[in-house]
Amino acid sequence: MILQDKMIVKAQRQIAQGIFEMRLTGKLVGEITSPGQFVHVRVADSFEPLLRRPISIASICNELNEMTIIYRAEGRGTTMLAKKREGDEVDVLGPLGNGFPVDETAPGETAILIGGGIGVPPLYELSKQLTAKGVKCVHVLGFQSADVAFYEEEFKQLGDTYIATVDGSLGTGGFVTNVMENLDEEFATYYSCGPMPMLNAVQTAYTGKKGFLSFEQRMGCGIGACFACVCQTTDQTDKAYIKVCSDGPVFPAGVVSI
Amino acid sequence: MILQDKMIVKAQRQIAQGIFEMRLTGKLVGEITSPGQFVHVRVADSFEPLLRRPISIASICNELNEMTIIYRAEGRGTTMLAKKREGDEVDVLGPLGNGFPVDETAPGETAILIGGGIGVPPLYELSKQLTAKGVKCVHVLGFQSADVAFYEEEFKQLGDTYIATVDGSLGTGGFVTNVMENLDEEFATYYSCGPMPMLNAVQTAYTGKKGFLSFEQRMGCGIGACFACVCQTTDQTDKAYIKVCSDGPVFPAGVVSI
Amino acid sequence: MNRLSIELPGLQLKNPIMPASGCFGFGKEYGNLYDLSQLGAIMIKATTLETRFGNPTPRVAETAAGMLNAIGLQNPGLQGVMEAELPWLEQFDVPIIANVAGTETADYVEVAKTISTAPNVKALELNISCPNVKCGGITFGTDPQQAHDLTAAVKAVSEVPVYVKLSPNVTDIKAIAKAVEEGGADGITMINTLVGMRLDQKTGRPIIANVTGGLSGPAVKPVAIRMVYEVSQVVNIPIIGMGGVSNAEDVIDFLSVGASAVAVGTANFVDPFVCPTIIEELPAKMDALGIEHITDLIGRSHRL
Amino acid sequence: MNRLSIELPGLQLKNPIMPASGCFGFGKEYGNLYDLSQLGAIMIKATTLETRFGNPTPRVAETAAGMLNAIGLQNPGLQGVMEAELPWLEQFDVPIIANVAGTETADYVEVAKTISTAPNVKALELNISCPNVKCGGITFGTDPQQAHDLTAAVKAVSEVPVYVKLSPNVTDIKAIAKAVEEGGADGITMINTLVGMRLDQKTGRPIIANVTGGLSGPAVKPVAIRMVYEVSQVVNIPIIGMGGVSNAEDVIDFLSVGASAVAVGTANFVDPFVCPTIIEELPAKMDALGIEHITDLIGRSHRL
Ligand SMILES: Cc1cc2nc3c(=O)[nH]c(=O)nc-3n(C[C@H](O)[C@H](O)[C@H](O)COP(=O)(O)OP(=O)(O)OC[C@H]3O[C@@H](n4cnc5c(N)ncnc54)[C@H](O)[C@@H]3O)c2cc1C
Ligand SMILES: Cc1cc2nc3c(=O)[nH]c(=O)nc-3n(C[C@H](O)[C@H](O)[C@H](O)COP(=O)(O)OP(=O)(O)OC[C@H]3O[C@@H](n4cnc5c(N)ncnc54)[C@H](O)[C@@H]3O)c2cc1C
Ligand SMILES: Cc1cc2nc3c(=O)[nH]c(=O)nc-3n(C[C@H](O)[C@H](O)[C@H](O)COP(=O)(O)O)c2cc1C
Ligand SMILES: Cc1cc2nc3c(=O)[nH]c(=O)nc-3n(C[C@H](O)[C@H](O)[C@H](O)COP(=O)(O)O)c2cc1C
Ligand code: FES
Ligand code: FES
Repeated sequence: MILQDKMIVKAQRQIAQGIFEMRLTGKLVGEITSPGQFVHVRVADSFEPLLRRPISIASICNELNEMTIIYRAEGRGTTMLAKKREGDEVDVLGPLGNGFPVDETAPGETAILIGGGIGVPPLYELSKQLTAKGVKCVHVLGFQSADVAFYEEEFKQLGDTYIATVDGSLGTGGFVTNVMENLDEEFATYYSCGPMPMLNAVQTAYTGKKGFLSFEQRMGCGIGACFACVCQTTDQTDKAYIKVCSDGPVFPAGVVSI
Repeated sequence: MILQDKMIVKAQRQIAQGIFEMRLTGKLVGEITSPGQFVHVRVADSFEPLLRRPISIASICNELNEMTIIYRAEGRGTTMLAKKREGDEVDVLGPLGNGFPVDETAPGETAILIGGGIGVPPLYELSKQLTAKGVKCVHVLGFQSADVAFYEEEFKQLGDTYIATVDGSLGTGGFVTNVMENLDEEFATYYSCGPMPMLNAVQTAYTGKKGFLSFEQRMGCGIGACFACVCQTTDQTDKAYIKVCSDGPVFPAGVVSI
Repeated sequence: MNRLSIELPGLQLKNPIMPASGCFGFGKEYGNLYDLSQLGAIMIKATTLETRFGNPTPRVAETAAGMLNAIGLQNPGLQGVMEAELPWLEQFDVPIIANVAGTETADYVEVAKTISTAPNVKALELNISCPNVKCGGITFGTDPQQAHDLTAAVKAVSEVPVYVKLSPNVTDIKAIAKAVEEGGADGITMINTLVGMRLDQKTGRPIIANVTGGLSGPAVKPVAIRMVYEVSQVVNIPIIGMGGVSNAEDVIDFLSVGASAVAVGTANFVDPFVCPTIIEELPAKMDALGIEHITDLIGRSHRL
Repeated sequence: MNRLSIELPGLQLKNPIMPASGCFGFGKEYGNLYDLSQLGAIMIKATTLETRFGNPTPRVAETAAGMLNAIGLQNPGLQGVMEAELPWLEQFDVPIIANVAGTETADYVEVAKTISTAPNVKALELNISCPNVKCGGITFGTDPQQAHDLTAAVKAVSEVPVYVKLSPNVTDIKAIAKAVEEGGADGITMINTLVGMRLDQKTGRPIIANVTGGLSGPAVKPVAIRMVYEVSQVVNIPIIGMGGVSNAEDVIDFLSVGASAVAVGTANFVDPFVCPTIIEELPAKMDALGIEHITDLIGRSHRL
């Protein structure tokens, strides 16, 4: 069920240049059903900024009733969010959308998780859940440069992790696709989240493979009512548009025309 | 000189129902020239609320480079201001306007200070400075009720202090004028700050006496540029309008037509 | 006795609060969050004759205390709304106001004729003010004669009272209001969005794919309040006011300047529970003002 | 070479930043805070033939990300401005744009004729868009023919180039812009304020004594940006853009949609040092965008 929860900040820290990790607690955590779902965050009690900010759920700890979000403090809203301190209240709407299907990969099989920039966070909870059920996860993470890269260690704990940076300051120079080319792993499924061009490249590189992609779109309501966040689908039927917020953000590869 | 100073909150506490006392430190303090001057406070870094809030300087401590403001958290801006904690930064413009003339009362003479509600704060610094130079101060302070009354003790330290509350829950029942009627004190000067009706009543009661009144008006710039805060003067000459922010907020009795 | 009830042409409102068209879809999503029967009414998303996919994305952009949208009237079309959306809404005890849009008069007339026969549609809201479609929409809303004629044409075929939604992007909104009243409108809803634009800082290009979008939210409230204040003095039909309503205070403001009910749009995105919250808070606010019945607030700015 | 310099009819601007009329008085107050010679230009408070005391108070009210004002063109009158204000401003190396207002054409003409002879007045800004005076002002700004004729009349007597300030309270601002261009305007300044209103929650009465006021500040920026974007495509005279400018990014937005310079109004009240701050920040912002000279930004929204 979707809740509007006044969550409490348990901790917030900067984990890379302009990248923040915030731990939140509240009953909303108990409603999360799959990795890749997101929350719609109101950063201030003011009318400016007005709209909520969609942020993926990066990891969940049901025991502590906590969840983690990881975001880039860039524009007006996220910059304000980064100022929150332990004990502050945050108005969070969620969990929203349909996440990554964990059961599409069977125990013993291998899954490749490809993330780019702020598309990396949701893959962490996904990898936790996949490895927990015995899936072998291989992570390919792309960043602009070393100083904005994060969670390399955390992912390594879960499986092989390859980093690509555009400026070559960490791992392979270039894009995630450069890493993918040299991966001779056999895999059953791939999961990906990141900027459109990256999703496009990944989908093309893995044509014919079973894959799931998480998309971004500017949002209004976040729950499917305003038609702001639509994507065009490949099959031009009556459902030529699907909503990222409520039909997605995760769709099987090939469904969304990129 | 007028400064735009990022002052630091040293302490903030609620001193009556909805009434807050905030201690601020910054170089602006060194620029204050007279009691009754005010500051123009930006309550948030957001565009909503947009405008600064004019608040009187209630007391100054040059040694500690600190000043105190006392305000009622009522509307949107002051409510946000009340949420500031020790260590927070506040964007303060000031000191602004012309305060109460201390030298209009000679040592040994008596001055009556009449304040109403949120008009009481500037009288505190005024009384401190008057008593310091040997003026006998008598304070007449009006409030709605006991629970919103403040600083009775502080004023008592400086001189005789009479309280009037509309509901009679503290001191004399009724208005400051009810107290004034029963004051047989001889006095040289009176100083007053409060709502228009009160200023009007005080001025009428003390017709012919030397007095100084501090006025309120909605403001834009706070420095005399926008013509938002004008008051009509009694003499309809070319200066038929005067600006509360830069010509005032304190004017000799009789100058402003109430 | 219900202190919040209001009667308007075709509408028995439990309270004056209703979600604004386009900000509430056809109710399903918010219906998952709370019981829609609490609402005074529901203004559903614009319905056009044919299915519309709307504009390319991005369709929204944030502005200071507001937002721009250029959805482009995406909707399943008359048939889809009649067969799927409206029947689903029948489970709730709430009157539906159907927002009708089109390109030519004929479209409006055909949609109005059919949709006004739906059992739960108690009134129509003629959208002659959508700034986000190439033709039709707003062109009707900026010319008094066209507004008059379209109103009359729709009025002639509608089975339920017709409210006309005015555009604020005009020099003299009073003239348009009087024209639609003469055209036979049973009521007026106002305001639709102000045409605005936001650029991407890096590229200098408009963020919204449609280039311009409709401005809504708290930023436009002062303009909406002023326009309702003006229009309520020159027409004798009721007004449903909207534009930046985010809380009970805003509702009281719109009623004070002469609106008989209030719609809430953008605020639903900021707080999905805003409508029930306002309905819950209104009585206390009325007590504070010494107001017995909500209707006592209507037009008090003019009276005092 | 100065990366920020811009040449406009009558104006050699060190940079494109100038305080907007009415938000900077006649410079004295801000002159106490910083050296006015840093500014690209100064648009002084509206000057009328006779001394004006303006409207009763309250004259301002805050709104979401904006403010309403109804000052009512308070000013010392032509003589006072000529004898006291303008001479005082001569100590600074900054061109003055004199905002001219009146009730009838004759007033505008007389003020323009005289004030345009002041040595430091390099251009006039015809205020045909003040929403806060009973007659004159905005009436000229909402009718293309009247706007055209007034422009021509003033142009005939002015010793310096004439810019006309447009009102956003119109259905088609392009028509007004074209009319004043045909009337001989050397440039356009836009936008003036949107007519709005705010109520006192307790009484339900308008806060502003004048009932309505002009809306300004960040809230109106999307409307201003859209209008400059539209007008810059239909006229060949330069535009000085304004409406909610609060920082260097906003300036870049206005230039991108086709303005050649930018005025800053309400933001001066929020941050009295905003103009010099923006001037200081612009070069770094230009570097980030790979922009060599400020003029390269002008109209990039259209080019790209
Ligand atoms: C489903 C989903 C999941 C996301 N998960 C994450 C995450 O885990 N970590 C993270 O850092 N970012 C994530 N994003 C992107 C994030 O929403 C934007 O970076 C953020 O909204 C920008 O807000 P701002 O205040 O920094 O920028 P501003 O410029 O102030 O934003 C202005 C408006 O544009 C919208 N906007 C701007 N950029 C984007 C964008 N890229 N996507 C969607 N809306 C945008 C904002 O929501 C706001 O409404 C996600 C986006 C979506 C749609
Ligand atoms: C010279 C001067 C000195 C003042 N000193 C004090 C003081 O020491 N303590 C104190 O509590 N109050 C003082 N006030 C009043 C104080 O400025 C207002 O109470 C405050 O601005 C209200 O802001 P808000 O956010 O609570 O209300 P909001 O309703 O959010 O205010 C909206 C707008 O209206 C303006 N406004 C509302 N009420 C007033 C008012 N009474 N006077 C001026 N502007 C107003 C606000 O500044 C703001 O621009 C003083 C006012 C002036 C002019
Ligand atoms: C995303 C969005 C979609 C809208 N769609 C419609 C629509 O389909 N028909 C219509 O008449 N108005 C539409 N509107 C305008 C609203 O109904 C309302 O008139 C306007 O937003 C002002 O109210 P607000 O400030 O409360 O949002 C839409 C507004 C928004 C924000
Ligand atoms: C307090 C105030 C007074 C104004 N006085 C005038 C004026 O005298 N003449 C004029 O042409 N515009 C006047 N304006 C309008 C501004 O010049 C400007 O066009 C408008 O405020 C939009 O810019 P902004 O959002 O940066 O304030 C005034 C605006 C304000 C806020
Ligand atoms: S954001 Fe409103 S439908 Fe997706
Ligand atoms: S507030 Fe601007 S002149 Fe006083």
